[in-house]
Amino acid sequence: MKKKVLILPFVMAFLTLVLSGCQPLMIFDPKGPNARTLSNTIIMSIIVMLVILLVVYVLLINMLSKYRASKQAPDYEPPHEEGSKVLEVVWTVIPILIVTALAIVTVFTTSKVEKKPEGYGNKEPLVIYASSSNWKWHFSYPEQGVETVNYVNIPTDRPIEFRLYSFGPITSFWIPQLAGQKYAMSDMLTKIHLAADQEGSYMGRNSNFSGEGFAQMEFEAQAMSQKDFDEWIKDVKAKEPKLTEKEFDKLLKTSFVGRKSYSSTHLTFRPAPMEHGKHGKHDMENMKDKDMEGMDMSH
Amino acid sequence: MSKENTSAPLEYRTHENEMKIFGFWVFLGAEIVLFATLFSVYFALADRTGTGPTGKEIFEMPPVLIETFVLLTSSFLIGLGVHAMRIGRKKAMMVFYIITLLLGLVFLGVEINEFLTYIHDGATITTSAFMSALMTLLGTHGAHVTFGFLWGSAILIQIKRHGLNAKTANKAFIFSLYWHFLDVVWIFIFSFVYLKGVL
Amino acid sequence: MKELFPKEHVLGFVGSLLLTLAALTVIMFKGMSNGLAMTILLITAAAQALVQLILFMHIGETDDKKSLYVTIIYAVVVGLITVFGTLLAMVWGY
Amino acid sequence: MSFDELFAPMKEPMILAAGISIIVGAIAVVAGLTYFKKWGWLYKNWLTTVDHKKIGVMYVFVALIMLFRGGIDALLMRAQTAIPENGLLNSEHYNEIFTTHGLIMILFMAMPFIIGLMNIVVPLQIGARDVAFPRLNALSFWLFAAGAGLLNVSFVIGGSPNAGWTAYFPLAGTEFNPGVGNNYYAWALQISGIGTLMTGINFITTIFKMRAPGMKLMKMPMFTWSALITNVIITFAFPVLTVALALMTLDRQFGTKFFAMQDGGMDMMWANLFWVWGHPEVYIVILPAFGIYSEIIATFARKNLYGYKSMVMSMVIISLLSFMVWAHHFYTMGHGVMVNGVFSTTTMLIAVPTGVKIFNWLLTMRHGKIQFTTPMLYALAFIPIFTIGGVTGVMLAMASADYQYHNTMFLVAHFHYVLIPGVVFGVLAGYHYWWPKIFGFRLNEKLGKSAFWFIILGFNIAFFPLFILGLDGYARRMYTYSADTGYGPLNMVSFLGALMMGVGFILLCYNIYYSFRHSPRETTGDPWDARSLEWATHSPVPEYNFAVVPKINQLDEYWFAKKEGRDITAGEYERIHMPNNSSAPMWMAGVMFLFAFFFVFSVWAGVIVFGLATLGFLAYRSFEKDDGHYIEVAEIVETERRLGGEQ
Ligand code: HEA
Ligand code: HEA
Ligand code: CUA
Ligand SMILES: [Cu+2]
Repeated sequence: MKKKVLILPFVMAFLTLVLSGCQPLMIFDPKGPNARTLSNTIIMSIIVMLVILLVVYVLLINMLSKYRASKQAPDYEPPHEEGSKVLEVVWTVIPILIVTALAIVTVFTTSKVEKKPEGYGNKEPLVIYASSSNWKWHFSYPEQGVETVNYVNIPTDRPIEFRLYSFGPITSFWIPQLAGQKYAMSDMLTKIHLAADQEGSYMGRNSNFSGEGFAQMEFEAQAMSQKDFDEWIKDVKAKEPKLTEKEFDKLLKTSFVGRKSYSSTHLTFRPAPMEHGKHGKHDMENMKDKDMEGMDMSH
Repeated sequence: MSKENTSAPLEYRTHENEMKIFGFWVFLGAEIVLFATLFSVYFALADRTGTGPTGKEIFEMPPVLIETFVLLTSSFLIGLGVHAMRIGRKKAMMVFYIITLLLGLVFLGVEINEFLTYIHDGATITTSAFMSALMTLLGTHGAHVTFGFLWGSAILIQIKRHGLNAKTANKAFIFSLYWHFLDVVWIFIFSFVYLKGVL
Repeated sequence: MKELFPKEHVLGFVGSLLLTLAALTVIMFKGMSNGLAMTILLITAAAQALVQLILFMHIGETDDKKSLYVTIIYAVVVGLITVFGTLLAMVWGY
Repeated sequence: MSFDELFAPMKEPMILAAGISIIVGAIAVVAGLTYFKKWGWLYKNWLTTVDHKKIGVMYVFVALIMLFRGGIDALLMRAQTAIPENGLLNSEHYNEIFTTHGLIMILFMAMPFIIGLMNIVVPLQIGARDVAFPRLNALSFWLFAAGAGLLNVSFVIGGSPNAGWTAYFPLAGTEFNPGVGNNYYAWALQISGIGTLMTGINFITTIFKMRAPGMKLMKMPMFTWSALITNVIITFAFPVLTVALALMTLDRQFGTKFFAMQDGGMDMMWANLFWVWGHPEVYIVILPAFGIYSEIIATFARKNLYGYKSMVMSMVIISLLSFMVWAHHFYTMGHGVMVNGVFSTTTMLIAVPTGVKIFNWLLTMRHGKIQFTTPMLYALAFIPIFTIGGVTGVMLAMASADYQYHNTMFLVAHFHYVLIPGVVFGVLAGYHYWWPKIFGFRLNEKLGKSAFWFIILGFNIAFFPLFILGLDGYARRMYTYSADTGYGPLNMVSFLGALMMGVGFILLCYNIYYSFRHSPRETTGDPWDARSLEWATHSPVPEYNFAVVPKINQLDEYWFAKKEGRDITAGEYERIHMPNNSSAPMWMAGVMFLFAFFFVFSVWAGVIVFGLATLGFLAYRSFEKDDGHYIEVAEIVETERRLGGEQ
């Protein structure tokens, strides 16, 4: 009976793979260098964990099949065993080694995905500001002077640097097939580095719960050739309206707006917060002079 | 539990007494973490003054020094009170405790005055993250002192009524631990809020 | 225990006054480096706490002293982890 | 807030139904008590008791009710997500439900269940007459009950919290959450948290100061050790929660700027404080379960616990490490590589002491004589399943990889894989194991085992698919998803698994009724032929626990005494001092409940009145004279004769 339980997880794993339609899972289907690093890290760690599980399972099966009462003589008296120094050292030291190895891998891969992806020569990354408000994403391209809502287009042969912040609750910017997620917060800027090496349309979403419309807070990330990208920019600049402060405030207030494009960004009249470390003081910098005077009087 | 250890000071006389003192020490351990958390918040928010004043602008040392010496002295006096209790001097003990509590009131008076000054200058608990953290930290300490005043008074009444016995002495001793602890917290506020703030 | 003169307490009181004065030096001498000032404050504050703990609160006077020391040290360690961990995670670590 | 708004939740049919069923249930209970004239009995024997065993039973009773309350939430969530674009629950309901589910399961199910078992068992295991502060213990219980009551009231009056059990700001701030839901959150947790803190202090003192003569620390049973360590973590972690909740209240109700989006506020500070408490909290609930497993595995392998010293050491290390890892809950907040690396490493290090425990349990069984009783089955199922939860935790601990798991169903699967086989199986094992100690008869083994199989199979079917879904990019806390994501089939499987668990829990309850009717009464006091001291006294346990407090020479003294034919409870009877019952804890908690209730709605008059009343209770306690009472020798003789069945 007991052994059935032990194979259960594997049966489940098999079944679920079949049921999920045999497509590769999104995390294991990376379309860019950073997501690939993470995918490899994850696969490596799964293998390590399977080995650990195997050890535990083999030991358990062994104990349960050998030492069950029904297999023992009725007058068998189990011995008194204090423990074993040797064994204890073994099962302390080996996990410490495994953990050390995993820690090194962690530091290495973390620093890798927190940097500009390699392999793009010294091409400057394309900077895109991604900001969230209930319940949508705004993408501002300062270099190109365009802004979109709920979709983002990126060129494939250039590294991208997303700069994230939020006009409300903490959200998390996530395009699983291109890079891991990062929080967008109201008082500081965070960054994601990524690059797409295949053209295609990828699911992006907010993964950090942000209230009623959270489930719908998805966007499309479309990777396209530099040529198509430039064309698209040209199109937007020519055909779409400018983003005025009034229009932007209206956007912030509306819960769901679908896709939008504008030929200017909100960064000009609503600048992004500072990077961390400088934040908290930005209120001071934004302060009007008369506030300053008022403060001096407070002594 | 009824067995008495007659060689120990009155406040340790019964097993129950011992456990109460022990438990109170553990409680003080919890209080250490509580104040450490408030300090963490204060430190992280200390320079996030928004449009409000900074610490340097509002801290004034003279009242803070008064508060410090008042508390240090009261902590000393309650120590003398415990000493008096241990040599069986009920009267002296009560006098020391009463002065201690009065000094607690003086401390509170100065602190309330300080708060009123801040508010008068337009810096309230809602002005900025810094002001919120400052006033919450000071307020929590002040609330402890206030509670201590009420508690200490209740104990004095009991000693007046029933004299010094294993029960009342135990309470008075535990109260002294509490009072010393508040002094320690104040030293940290004095050093890392005020002195550091005006550096 | 039975002596009339509370030596420990008087000693502790004098000590705490001196330590307060020592702490005040950080604002009396302008131009002291921030690091030095913080070091002085840390040392004087910790010493003050020890004065109260040992001379006033008599933490070591019973057979429970080992458990009591462990409790207080544990609390202080957790407190320090909270303070410095919070600073690390919220202010310094970016 | 208008009357209409106040009862706005009642307009929803589902909630109205829940509200009505709560009221009907309450009326039924009241009517039943009146009809059978049980009010006096209830008041005298239970509501005013300071007896640790009865308080423990009340804790477990409430915890079981909460398990059902949280479980129904869980089934609703699983039903809603079983098919894409389902309309069973709308977004707001789903959000409220996962929030209350998480809160109830962790704080009002897992916590009281373990504290209840600790109450029942720890004093018995160390040979004490009660806990150090019996009155305080009763107050702890009633404060917990008041907190649980407050959270459940929110469902009917005013609206429940809906920002997740983590309640991150600014989402949980007044700007995005103007209702009273999160005020309830702050106060329900505050009140019960204070009760928990007092439990921590109480049990540390009990274990340090009330052990039977000769029981050195290293001769304590493993469950008592785990209780000691847990209470140390409680005592030093809960003050952080107290502060965090106070700041939440200040921000929400007094306009301070701690977590605000302007004036220098720092939204991340809430997340930071929450997890400074929250991570230790998960070890608070798991360590006692580890202790329970240690007792049960040793008992039913019929061998002493392997590597006792390293078991103790590993718990001490876990307790320290548990305070150093909290930032692993927000690796994605933009920290530098250094910070994430440090917290990754400390987090993964916890795998080492935990592994030591796993291997010690395995080796305990070697050369043993394993009996497959119901409690043992839970313990045996725990090892392989919890290890899955543990190693996936280590996967999450790798900061870089966590960028992909964070906020997904993979994480949800991880924590259910540690919480359910770890904590829930643990308390269920303990519940089956110690049931005869308290009630004097065993639960039916056959029913117990079939419930076990439903629960364990259902559990894996319900939660394994979530790992896969998480790796497929399915974010947590989404009330629905579209069909073309392909998440449908696995979610349906998961729902079926959850239903299966539900069947298991129904069997578990039926077992109480069945065994009460049919189980043979127990006379030996030691139905499992076990090892530790709680089995040395009668079942049910007399008020004073032990007529004669045994002397302890070694670990498992009772076991060796049995083998050597010594009776460690023999000796001269002396009169026993016991604390008196008191109704003050219950009333005081009631007053604090009202205080908090009025605070939630910012009704200051009520706050002041009941705040002062709370202080009044403290003053009353300070001036009260209550020296307890003595149980005379004659009464002890009589009780022992009755319980001992004329031996
Ligand atoms: C009882 C509860 C419990 C327990 C015991 C654990 C145990 C662990 N948890 Fe878990 N965790 C939770 C409850 C728990 N967790 C909850 C509730 C959340 C989410 C809350 C929320 O967001 O809502 C969470 C979230 C969580 C996260 C955050 C993820 C995220 O938000 O993105 C992380 C990351 O590091 C983590 C890691 C771990 C680790 C490393 C352990 C380790 O302690 C596990 C150790 C055990 C083993 C590893 C198995 C046995 C060991 C061996 C056989 C030895 C050999 C093994 C190795 C060398 C690897 N947990
Ligand atoms: C100890 C803690 C604990 C326990 C035991 C459980 C138990 C269960 N949990 Fe829970 N869960 C959490 C702690 C826990 N959970 C936490 C902390 C969260 C995070 C909350 C947040 O995001 O803020 C969470 C979130 C969470 C989610 C995520 C929601 C989301 O992010 O979208 C889901 C989804 O399925 C879920 C499911 C379940 C299920 C099916 C069970 C089952 O095991 C329940 C089994 C119980 C029963 C089935 C009830 C008993 C029987 C009856 C009621 C009789 C009636 C039965 C029938 C009619 C069949 N839980
Ligand atoms: Cu958010 Cu700094
Ligand atoms: Cu954690």
